Amino acid sequence: MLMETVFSIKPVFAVLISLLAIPGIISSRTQNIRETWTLVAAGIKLLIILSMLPLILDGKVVSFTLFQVFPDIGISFRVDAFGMLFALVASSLWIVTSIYSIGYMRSLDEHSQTRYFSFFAAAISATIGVAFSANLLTLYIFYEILSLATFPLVTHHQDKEARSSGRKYLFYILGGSIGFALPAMMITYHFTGTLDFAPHGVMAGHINSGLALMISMMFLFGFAKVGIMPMHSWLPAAMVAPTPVSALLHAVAVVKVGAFSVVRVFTGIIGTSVLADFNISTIVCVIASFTIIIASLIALSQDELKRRLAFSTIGQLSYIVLGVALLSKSGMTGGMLHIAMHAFGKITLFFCAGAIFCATGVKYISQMKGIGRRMPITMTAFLIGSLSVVGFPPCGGFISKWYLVLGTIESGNLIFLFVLLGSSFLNAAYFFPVFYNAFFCSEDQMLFEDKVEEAPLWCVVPLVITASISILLFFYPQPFLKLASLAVSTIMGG
Amino acid sequence: MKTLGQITVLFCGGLLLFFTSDFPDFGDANSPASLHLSPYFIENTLKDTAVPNVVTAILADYRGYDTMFETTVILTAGLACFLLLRIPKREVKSRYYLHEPTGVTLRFEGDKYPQKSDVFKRIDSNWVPYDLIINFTCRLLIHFIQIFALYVVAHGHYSPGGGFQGGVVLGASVILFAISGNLRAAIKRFGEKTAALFSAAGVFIYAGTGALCMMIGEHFLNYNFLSPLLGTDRIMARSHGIFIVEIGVAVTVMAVMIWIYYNLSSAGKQDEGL
Amino acid sequence: MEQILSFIAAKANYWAYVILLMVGLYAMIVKNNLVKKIVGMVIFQTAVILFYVSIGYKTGGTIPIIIYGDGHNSIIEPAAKAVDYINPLPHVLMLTAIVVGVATLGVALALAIKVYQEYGTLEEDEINKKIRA
Amino acid sequence: MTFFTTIFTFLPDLPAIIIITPLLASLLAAASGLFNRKTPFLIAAAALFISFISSIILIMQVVETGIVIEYRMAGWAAPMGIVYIIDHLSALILLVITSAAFLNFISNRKNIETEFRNKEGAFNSLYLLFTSGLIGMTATGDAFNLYVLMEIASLSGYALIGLGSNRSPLATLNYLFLGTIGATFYLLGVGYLYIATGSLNIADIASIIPTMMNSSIILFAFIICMAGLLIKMAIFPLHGWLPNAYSDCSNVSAGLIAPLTTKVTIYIMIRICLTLFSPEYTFNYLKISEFMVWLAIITIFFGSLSALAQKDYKRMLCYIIIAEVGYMVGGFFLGNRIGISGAILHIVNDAAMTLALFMAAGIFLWKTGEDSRDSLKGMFGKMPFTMAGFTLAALSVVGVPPTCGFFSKWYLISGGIAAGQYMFVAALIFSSLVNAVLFFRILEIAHFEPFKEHNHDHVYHHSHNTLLHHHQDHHDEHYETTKHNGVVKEAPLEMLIPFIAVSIMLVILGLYSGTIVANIIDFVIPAAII
Repeated sequence: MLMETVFSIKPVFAVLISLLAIPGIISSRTQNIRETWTLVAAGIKLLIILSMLPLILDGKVVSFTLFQVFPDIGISFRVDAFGMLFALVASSLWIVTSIYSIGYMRSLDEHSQTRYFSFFAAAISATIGVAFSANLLTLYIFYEILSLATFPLVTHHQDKEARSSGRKYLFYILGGSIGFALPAMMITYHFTGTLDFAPHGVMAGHINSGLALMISMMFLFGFAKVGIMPMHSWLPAAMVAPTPVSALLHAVAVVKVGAFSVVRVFTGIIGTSVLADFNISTIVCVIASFTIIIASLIALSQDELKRRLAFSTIGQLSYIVLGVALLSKSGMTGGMLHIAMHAFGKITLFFCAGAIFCATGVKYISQMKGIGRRMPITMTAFLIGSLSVVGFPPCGGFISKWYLVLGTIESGNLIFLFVLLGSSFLNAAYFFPVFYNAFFCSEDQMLFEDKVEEAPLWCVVPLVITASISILLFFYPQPFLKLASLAVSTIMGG
Repeated sequence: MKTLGQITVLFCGGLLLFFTSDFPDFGDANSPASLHLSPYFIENTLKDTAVPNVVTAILADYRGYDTMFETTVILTAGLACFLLLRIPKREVKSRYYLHEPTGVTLRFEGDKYPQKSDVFKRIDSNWVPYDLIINFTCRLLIHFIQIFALYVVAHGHYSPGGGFQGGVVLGASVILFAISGNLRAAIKRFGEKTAALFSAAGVFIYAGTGALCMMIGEHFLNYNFLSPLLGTDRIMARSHGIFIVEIGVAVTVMAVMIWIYYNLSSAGKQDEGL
Repeated sequence: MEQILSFIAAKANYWAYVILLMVGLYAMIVKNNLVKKIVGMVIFQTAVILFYVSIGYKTGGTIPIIIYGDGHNSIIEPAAKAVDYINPLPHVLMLTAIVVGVATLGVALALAIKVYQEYGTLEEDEINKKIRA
Repeated sequence: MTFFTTIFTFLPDLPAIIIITPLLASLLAAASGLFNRKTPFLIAAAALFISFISSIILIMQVVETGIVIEYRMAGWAAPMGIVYIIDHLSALILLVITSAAFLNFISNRKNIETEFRNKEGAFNSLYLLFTSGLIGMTATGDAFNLYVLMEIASLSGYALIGLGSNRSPLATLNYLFLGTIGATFYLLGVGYLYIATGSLNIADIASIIPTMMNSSIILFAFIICMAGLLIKMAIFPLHGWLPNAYSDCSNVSAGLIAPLTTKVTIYIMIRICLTLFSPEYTFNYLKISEFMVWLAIITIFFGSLSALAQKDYKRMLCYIIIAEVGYMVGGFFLGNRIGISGAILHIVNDAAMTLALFMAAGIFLWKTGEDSRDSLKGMFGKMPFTMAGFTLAALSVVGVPPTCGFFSKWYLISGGIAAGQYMFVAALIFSSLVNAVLFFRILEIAHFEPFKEHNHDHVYHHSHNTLLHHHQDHHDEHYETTKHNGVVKEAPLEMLIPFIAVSIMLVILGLYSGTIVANIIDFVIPAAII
């Protein structure tokens, strides 16, 4: 199937627009001007991306080469359905998170806000860069920029805890990418002579089974942002960051970039046929399933809300990997859709955690007794978010999970069906105590004084928006579903 | 360290000796070195440059560019010694003065010392009475040494000699003066600033001549193009060009030798010294 | 035996330079006193100068100053023959190398004076002791 | 681009101008320094700028026309006289040398004035002589002329680094011993080539060598030349002089010498292996590639591990330099096109990175008066632009895209894989990870630790030569901290702008590395090498 390619500089602008905003952010004299820069850049970015959406839905591809850094590889951009799906999620959530950040940072009166917003902008640029990469090199470059741009965000508090977490963060992320992903990329280049993403991969016929397995594993663990065990422990550590950072970066941008990269490499470089022929997919499925189950079990035992969410994220990310590694159409659709659905659900949860912390200063679930009565909007949104993550109708999460389940059946590996169902049950189990504490505890057990009420408006509005989108996506999953199935049909054919 | 040194030396020496077996014999007129470039020089130097001394011609013309940097190396050494050692205007803790009418030596502390005086004469702290014979002989010799040096510079075209040799002899004459008398007397006659200026000026004469050739004509140091200035034919212009740069070399070498001697002998203080 | 001797005689210049070179190198590695090391360095450089100058020699050649000429009427003079004169090029090169050697010696001595001002000694082991102390 | 061609037809003497300008200016600087303290700086800066512009025009000219420029010194043709050869490779290295020397110089005006009070003339003069020595080494087409210029660069280098902390004279003296052995070995090698071929011109010798491939004289000339160069480029185990010599000296000198000396020596090695001895001789006939790559691997491991053990910032940089030497030597001796491209590209990139790191060291010293790593505490808040530039340089050394370090490493690793030298690949990756740890430790201190009040009694740090102790009355002109009472702000613009320029160059070099390789480096490597 030959796709029509449109040459346009739009993807470059989509990537660069928030970088261009950084000088504005730094030079702003007042907070309001600075925040205006952030929001304007976010808006323009979303508009640029939306303007490319019709083209992509028509089955076309937008492409542009910026620099020719090697004789046969350049820093080039290519927007296809899968990239579009991810970019759409990231850029729309960026606006919401920007609004939320403003409220959160102002109400807690955090220091170094200018630095915060600058690196925030750099991070989203890198995320879109990953989404629009035309080849593995470009993807890797933006992946690394993202790792570094998020470091000051993760360690925003600059205290001892932030320091050790920051170390862990960089150790896993940079160590993984330099130690595993980079060599894997070079070996790939050596054997295939290209790094461009192709619909069916580039490796078929160039490589033997042992090497293919080794490269696949190096990519899977090298892109440590996807949090496959045992490369996961940076994620809970990184929860020391301010909540909006955790929300955008660790529920949306960073971890999804990891998942996106793994999926892109598996489909675009290694190729489904290689994965199937050498039985690599089964191994990947097993690793992913293992991560899903273990992460869910660990999440059960966490008392700090953000840590529990972090382990939940680790598990959910592996759904994406699992879905793709099942190598069935529905599974892959489900995996890709899950990027979007989980993003909206999980960001709601993080926003809620942040709102609770903003309003009460409480971090632990055991201390949240009766909070639902004081902060009803927040906790309702929390409910919706968790339902979406667990995969209950009428939330977006149900759709992706439905496709995943279909995928396991299609592929005939029923054991993974049980993994999915079992983990969903575990998901429900670790979210349930939160509501129970929040809504059903008796008045005398409450640990709060009377004055506790909803967080500031800047915080509440975004979480209401994301929660409603989560529900909306159940009824109208169209753009994402369309994009995912378009992407899958290019990969799987037909 | 000793065994390490012995091993290294034996190994290197053995290796070097081993490889000499293929080398041309001593005095072999048919070795490649004597057959490739050198016949050209011997046979054509006179035609090309009108200088009978082939070494001088190669030095200052064919490989004149090398020699310019060779002169610069000397200048570099002078500057390096100055930069490393020179301590300007250090407060001297004590000075010794000889009261000439009585022959009594006095030691002055701090800055209380006789300024300009006819009876007091400053002497070094490790001063020994001058030996009249040495003093007299040196004074006598220095003139002849200097005249000989100028001869060596001027006759580089026709006999062994040239800028380096002449310059060194010139420098040696001043150094001899400093050794036979004292450092301060030498510095009074040939000051440090003079030495610095001369050493830069010598290279400047060389490189400036080259740059002049480049501006008038085509190539750096191509003396042919000096012929309109010198009023001679192009071949003779080369001969004269060589002489000009030889003078530059002599000036630099002389000045730097003296300058280095000043700095080394007094450890940079240029107050007391050999 | 005679063969060996004649062989050595034919290569005597190389033997001489290698021995000198090694003497210099040995002094630079082994000697404890910095000035002795500097002297070793000078011997080391001089050995190379000897090597160069010796390869310019031709049996039966004289110094490379063309005998009959003063340059003004070169046309009527017989052309100089390469065999009659020794190879001038190594001499030119070694003028440069000598100068470089002198310059290096000057800088080395200046540095040695600085070292002496700093540590009050030129013996390497004593300096090391002072550094460690 | 015909503009440059036009300029060139007006200035056919550019290959001479690029080196003569610093030489003449060094004389003027030395002389004017006797009378005035400010003029030497202006003269030197102007001369370096002219050289810099000339090198830009030259590289444009070479890339534009593709013709190798041959310039006859004194008007004599190749084997008789000395010629200068400006081809793609030398033009590239010339640009690196002149730009690095120029930027480092203009950013250090204040440092020179404080550290070399009353000797500005001599210092600036030696700085220019060092630069012209390197320029000459790069451009010359004559094996013996190379030796002379190498000695100019070395001697002025000894003088420049001999002034520093109280340990530097001894370190420099040891450097001088080893440097002299290296240079003398090289001279001996040239002598061997001369008795084998009778010529001194590189191109001429190169045309004779194929007729006598089996000669043991040629073999030994190669060995001894390489031995000399390896000493001078500080490869393991001949590296001992480098850390002491570079870390104890003043920052101005370190900023000039550390980025350039080893790189130019490696360039000479490449020149000798590729141009003088043919690639056929170096790679096919001698079969030393394997040995050299292993030497490089050991150097990389050794340099990285030693860097890890250092507490002092500049010493750490010195060991990183040693490891980087391993990159380039190893990359070159991989013997394939990609590896050699990587080695040459890394010469450019590494010069830029090292320059940036040493310039940063200069700025930190100027602002805080201290040399230790602890002086960086809280610097991200105080000097955000400097730290941004420093971070870029650090990332480049680690090899994080899109900075230039990544791209040259990419070539080196690809070359290693193509040559089957997996140990070399492993060494490169290991060294990247170690560098990441090293620089992360520093950045962590700057990011996390609170800003430290600097102790002004000790602001007057040790690296000052005795000269300065006699000018206590000028104390107020020393490091700014004495005036500002502990309030450190962003560096003065004249330091900051060149530094930021270099840091941005790191990214630009990275993004345009494809262009550099396609337009310049591809022409350097003989077609015989695949």
